[in-house]
Amino acid sequence: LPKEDRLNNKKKEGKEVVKGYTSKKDLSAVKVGYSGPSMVAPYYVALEDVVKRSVQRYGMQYYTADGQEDVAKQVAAIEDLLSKGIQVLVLNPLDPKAVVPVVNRAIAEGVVVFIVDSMIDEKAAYTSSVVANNTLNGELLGLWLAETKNEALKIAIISGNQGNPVGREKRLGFVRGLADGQLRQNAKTNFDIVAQGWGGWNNNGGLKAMEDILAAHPYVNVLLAENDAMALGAYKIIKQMGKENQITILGFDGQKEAFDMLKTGKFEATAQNSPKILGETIIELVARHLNGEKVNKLNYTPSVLISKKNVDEYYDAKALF
Amino acid sequence: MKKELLKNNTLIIFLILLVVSSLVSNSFLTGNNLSNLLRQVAPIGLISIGMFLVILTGGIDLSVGSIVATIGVVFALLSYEVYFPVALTISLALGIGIGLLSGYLVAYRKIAPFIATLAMMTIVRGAGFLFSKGAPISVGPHSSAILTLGTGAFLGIPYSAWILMIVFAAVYMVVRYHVFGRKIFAVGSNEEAVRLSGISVESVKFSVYVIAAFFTAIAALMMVGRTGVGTANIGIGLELDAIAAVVIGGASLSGGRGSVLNTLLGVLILGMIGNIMNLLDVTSYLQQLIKGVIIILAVVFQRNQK
Amino acid sequence: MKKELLKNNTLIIFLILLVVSSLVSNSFLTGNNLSNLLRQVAPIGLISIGMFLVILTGGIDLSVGSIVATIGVVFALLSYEVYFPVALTISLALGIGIGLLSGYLVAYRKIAPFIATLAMMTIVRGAGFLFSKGAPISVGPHSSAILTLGTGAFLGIPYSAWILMIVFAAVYMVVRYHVFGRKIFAVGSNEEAVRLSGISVESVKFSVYVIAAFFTAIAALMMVGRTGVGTANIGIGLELDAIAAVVIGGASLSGGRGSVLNTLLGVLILGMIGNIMNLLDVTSYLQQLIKGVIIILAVVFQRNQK
Amino acid sequence: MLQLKNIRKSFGGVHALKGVELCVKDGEIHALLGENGAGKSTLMKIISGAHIADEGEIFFNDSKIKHNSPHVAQQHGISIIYQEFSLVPDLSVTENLFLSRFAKSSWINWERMHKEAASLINSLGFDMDVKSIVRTLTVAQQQIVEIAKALSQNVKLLILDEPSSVLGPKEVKRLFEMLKGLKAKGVSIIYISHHLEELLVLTDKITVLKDGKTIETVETDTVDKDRLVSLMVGRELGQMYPQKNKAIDQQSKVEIKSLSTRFTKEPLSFDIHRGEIVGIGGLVGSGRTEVLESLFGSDRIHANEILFGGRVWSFKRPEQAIRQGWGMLPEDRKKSGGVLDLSIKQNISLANLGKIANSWGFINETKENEIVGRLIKKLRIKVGDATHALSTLSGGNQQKVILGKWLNLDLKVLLIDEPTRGVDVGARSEIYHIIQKLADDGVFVLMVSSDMDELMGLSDRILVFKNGTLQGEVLRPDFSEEAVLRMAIGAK
Ligand SMILES: Nc1ncnc2c1ncn2[C@@H]1O[C@H](COP(=O)(O)OP(=O)(O)OP(=O)(O)O)[C@@H](O)[C@H]1O
Ligand SMILES: Nc1ncnc2c1ncn2[C@@H]1O[C@H](COP(=O)(O)OP(=O)(O)OP(=O)(O)O)[C@@H](O)[C@H]1O
Ligand SMILES: [Mg+2]
Ligand SMILES: [Mg+2]
Repeated sequence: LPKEDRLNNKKKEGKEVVKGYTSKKDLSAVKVGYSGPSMVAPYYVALEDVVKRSVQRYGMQYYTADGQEDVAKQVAAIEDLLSKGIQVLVLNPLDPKAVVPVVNRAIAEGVVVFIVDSMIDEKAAYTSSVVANNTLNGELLGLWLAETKNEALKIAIISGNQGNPVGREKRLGFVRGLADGQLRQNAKTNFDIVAQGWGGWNNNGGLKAMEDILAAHPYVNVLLAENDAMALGAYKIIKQMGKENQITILGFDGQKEAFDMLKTGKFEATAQNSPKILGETIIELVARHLNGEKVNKLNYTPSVLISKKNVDEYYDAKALF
Repeated sequence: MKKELLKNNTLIIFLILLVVSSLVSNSFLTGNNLSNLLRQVAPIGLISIGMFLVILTGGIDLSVGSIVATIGVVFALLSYEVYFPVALTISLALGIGIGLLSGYLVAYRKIAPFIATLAMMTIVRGAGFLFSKGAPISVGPHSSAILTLGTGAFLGIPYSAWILMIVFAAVYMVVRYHVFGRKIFAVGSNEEAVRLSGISVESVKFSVYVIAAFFTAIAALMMVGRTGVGTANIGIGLELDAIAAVVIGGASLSGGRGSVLNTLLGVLILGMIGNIMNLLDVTSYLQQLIKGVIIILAVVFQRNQK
Repeated sequence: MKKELLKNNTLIIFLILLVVSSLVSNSFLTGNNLSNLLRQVAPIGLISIGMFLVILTGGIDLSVGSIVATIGVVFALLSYEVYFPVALTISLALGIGIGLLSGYLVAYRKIAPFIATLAMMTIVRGAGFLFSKGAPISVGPHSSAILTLGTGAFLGIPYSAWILMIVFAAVYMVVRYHVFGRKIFAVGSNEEAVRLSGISVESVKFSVYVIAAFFTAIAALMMVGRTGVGTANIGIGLELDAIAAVVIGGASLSGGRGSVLNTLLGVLILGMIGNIMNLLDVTSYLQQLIKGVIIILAVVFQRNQK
Repeated sequence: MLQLKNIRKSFGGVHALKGVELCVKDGEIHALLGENGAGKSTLMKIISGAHIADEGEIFFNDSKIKHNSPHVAQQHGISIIYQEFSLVPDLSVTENLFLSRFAKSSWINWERMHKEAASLINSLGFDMDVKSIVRTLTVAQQQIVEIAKALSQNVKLLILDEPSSVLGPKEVKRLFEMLKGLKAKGVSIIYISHHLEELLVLTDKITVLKDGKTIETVETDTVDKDRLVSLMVGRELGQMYPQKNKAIDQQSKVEIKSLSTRFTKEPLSFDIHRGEIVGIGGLVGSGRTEVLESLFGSDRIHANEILFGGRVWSFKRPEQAIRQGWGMLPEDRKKSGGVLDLSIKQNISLANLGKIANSWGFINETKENEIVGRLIKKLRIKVGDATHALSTLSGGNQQKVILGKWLNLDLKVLLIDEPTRGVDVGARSEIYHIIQKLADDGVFVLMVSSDMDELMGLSDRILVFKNGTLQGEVLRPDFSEEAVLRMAIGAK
């Protein structure tokens, strides 16, 4: 097997779900409310779009109010959805804990709650969830790096924002995979994480962070960005400073623009975190639940490492993201 | 009170919005939604009342959003260490402490309020991030009582709304009937004359920042009560909402003019706008745009009064 | 020019920072880092110069951050539709259009600048999100020339820094030697007297918002040039940085006093603080905190002048 | 040359002008006289284009001025010196002089402008650095800049709204010479002042305004002071200055020792006796205001030692002084005297809120209304409603309110700076009587005044200052303008 495929077939926690479900019941009376963290990132915009279309595909009524990047606003948004009399709440929590009280209140009012994309604290009595396996995604990238680059690695990480649990899982998974891979090959590790910058999950932030990282640590030879958007920003600086061939760029998510970069070899790998799969899956779970089927509490989307080799399989020119 | 209401157009704007809201969405006038609305506006209401006092003296406080974040974090951290009343007291005291510092910078160091509180805004939020290491911290088991504050109700009205009403009534009384209230107005209209009348302008200015920070700390605890976590990235831009509420309430940013009652109406107006747009499924982009337009319309309408 | 520099302590603060920076980090004085620094400060420098003019008249413009975002988005969208010069022209014209609206609200509708531009801030950003649907839009192939603007250099100095210098020189000349510049000072110092001298206060105020928006639109294009994308969530809080730069440069928020030169120094000071802290690997929490403290120190130090 | 017909103007509910007629001929100095709030300034602002009349017509050189504005008025050659300063404090003298020329957009040739400015100032017989920022000038210097600004272009009609109130005698004399020179060149002048003596020596005609209406226009030669007053006030005024009946208590006194201010070269000492009104005279800018501020603790930098009530005091802050029963009537009514946005009632209560509040600090409104009502009656303040803003009152009545603020407390010492600046004759006389009554009741009074008449009419003793030093004192029997002036300019 090629290396990537082998990696992708590694053990997976949680259950993967099969797609293409048709409802037996008429769901047209069901009101589904979706609340995302914000609408200011293309990832969330794409996810909202998929959720909406999936809800409508099952003939259910769709309502939405997003958190506008502030947990208090997300709480208010959920409350406002409840005021509209939704029976199903699909929630992408801005924070795992902060929405627990309002989610439990919703459940007490008879609303079933589904979690998508970001995990919620276990105190919330939600019905089912779908998330990407961030740790595993990180591990895949780490392993891949250990297996493809044998020199001394001077790694810079560009993280999203402080305290974000997803980012933490991603980078810790990465470190774990990298250490594990190197140990397996050389019985010792040979990497330094020389800097961590903060890029606010966006292009510009990534650019700024990279600029400062390179000024202070010009010898960096690996960049791990916790999402592709920041990697795209950072690439601008890397290119500008003529270090295109010196730095291995790794990202997360599988954004369309990142796929272009993979194709041309500017990026080396990213780990899939597809809003399309997430959105379709969660609504399918909603539909199954409404049909009286039993659904798993925790579900993962497939973890896939995407590189130049397999990028064409995942590229969708029409995708929003 | 009647005169105060009639002097401005705030009440009219409020009533128009109320009628429009109940017409366009039949979820609006439900008990559930109204109690949601109250819960949502309570913290920003408290903050706006504090902001109102600051603005009356001709000042401004940009640090309130950061205070909300940091006090929330501190309370959550404390909730693991000490009992609820102690955590509560320390958090409120810290809020007051921040107000003392802002007040000191403005009143005694004579730094322009915009700049002093802008600096405080980044300092306080930076501290919040430092304390929390950026992570949201859930409230410890000792202090789950705070959740009651955030989510409970008495006579069908959320506790937080009760607190808002009490604070409002107290400030209303002080502004109208207390020596301190009168000094605040006077300082906002002519500092020099006030100083020469033997009133310490500094202590008046100092006090309003302390009071505003104190109210904001209470609001922070309300928000922790609603979410159960303290997190340092909450409340960004809150100061602008509070200022907008005060101005929609007809107060003048140069000080000396305004009313608490109309400030409260301003808060309700902004809260209702957000609520009704959520009920109508307006996307958050459009919400922003519409909110901006409504602020301008409200202010222009205010101006056309008399 | 010498007098202007010596009147304030800004230069001293700048020099102290420069010396400290080169001592604590040996990456600081490298050509690479300095050219980074210039590239980083160029857009905020342009914005601050516009802000300076607005503040001179006693106003404030909170909408600049949103303008940066939305003009960037608009340019990126246009880059797929029309040729580069057309996209450039339309984007700048739109920037001017936003300025016209802010200026109209402040000068002719007499809405307090803080409120008018606060509303514009949310409106403009809301529009940016609507246009872009929240996604960053990469610049189309027609307009890749913009990337040269963002990343290229002439004589080792980035283009954007050249633009900043040209704008600075022009504004410097106008402020010192042109009637318009003197009118700006005059309006900020005593509006009524200016009005009674037969000068239209309105048109002066109006103009500064237009100019500020125009400079901001140029800054927006610079930023697009650096990143190659237009995105609506860029530049949040930029207005506060610009205001802080102007104030660190010794200008008075009540208008009538300040200097462009010192504003530029203020921009460099803030830029250097951020840069050196990044070079020293200070975590961003602490960076915020330190930035706040430095703003206060700078202002207090300014005050102790004379 | 200038003819106004049936000019009407109201501000909201206030009818400031109710059909004014005025006719000014070529080369005539025409005085405008009337009580505070009669509408003089409003009328002038209508001529200068700062206000637009609601009704009425303005003819200038027989042609009707339509769509008046400051710019249009300037083009007709109408120049005005406003009652309130209309200089731009942060700009240089030069820029202020040429501000109206800034209407045309162009680059500035600083060298040439400074030169022109300097020669303009010199041609008026004054001297100052035209590059200096107006903010740093003294009030008198600023007034000179105002005058120069008004004359900086080709003037056909010059309007001066109370120009002399901030000038010293020397400057006033110079101003009068200048005005007469302009008159000789055929320039018409409208001159407003509350000082009847000035009008009598300077003007050709006097128009009296009352309650926004023209009462009468008279030839100056045909009238005297009493006639003017009765035209203006509508009644005989009686005695301008109060009688001095009570003997001064030489034993009881406030002793001021080693007082120093920003401008004193050496510490100075003087006493105030009970029942005595001590006047402080001197040229404008001689540092008299600072003496009062230093005593009252409002100018924090400076030291003094006050022996009073058997103890030694040195007030660092106004509240300390006020606690000991001191009060101060500041020089600038609008800037530091009254809080214009607050109600009349609240202004009167401002200095002793403690007295009308209960121990919790809540205000007892009944008590407040009672006290305020009593004071309003006692001071004969003309108010419709004490809850209206102070800004709705005329200057004289505002001054009485600010005075009333101090009567409300247990007043022992009253410091007064320019008690009647810009106040009309009627109100002025009332204020004098109030001050004398206070002294008679045992209040120590220290009063700075630049109005020689007032200084001599009211004081029991005059201390004369020059450049921050106490030159000496003149006792009441020796009072004469010459004696005081001589000392003030340092001539022996
Ligand atoms: N801008 C304004 N808004 C409202 N009322 C005004 C305004 N200007 C003047 N008034 C009112 O118009 C009346 C006439 O005022 P004006 O200043 O013309 O009097 P004046 O004769 O110049 O008095 P003084 O001798 O005190 O200068 C007063 O009642 C005053 O309060
Ligand atoms: N803002 C200022 N900055 C510098 N010097 C000043 C300022 N104001 C006043 N002075 C100076 O202070 C001195 C005293 O001025 P001031 O006007 O207080 O005197 P005064 O005798 O009280 O005159 P007035 O008759 O106006 O009350 C003058 O020498 C003047 O030049
Ligand atoms: Mg007048
Ligand atoms: Mg004086």
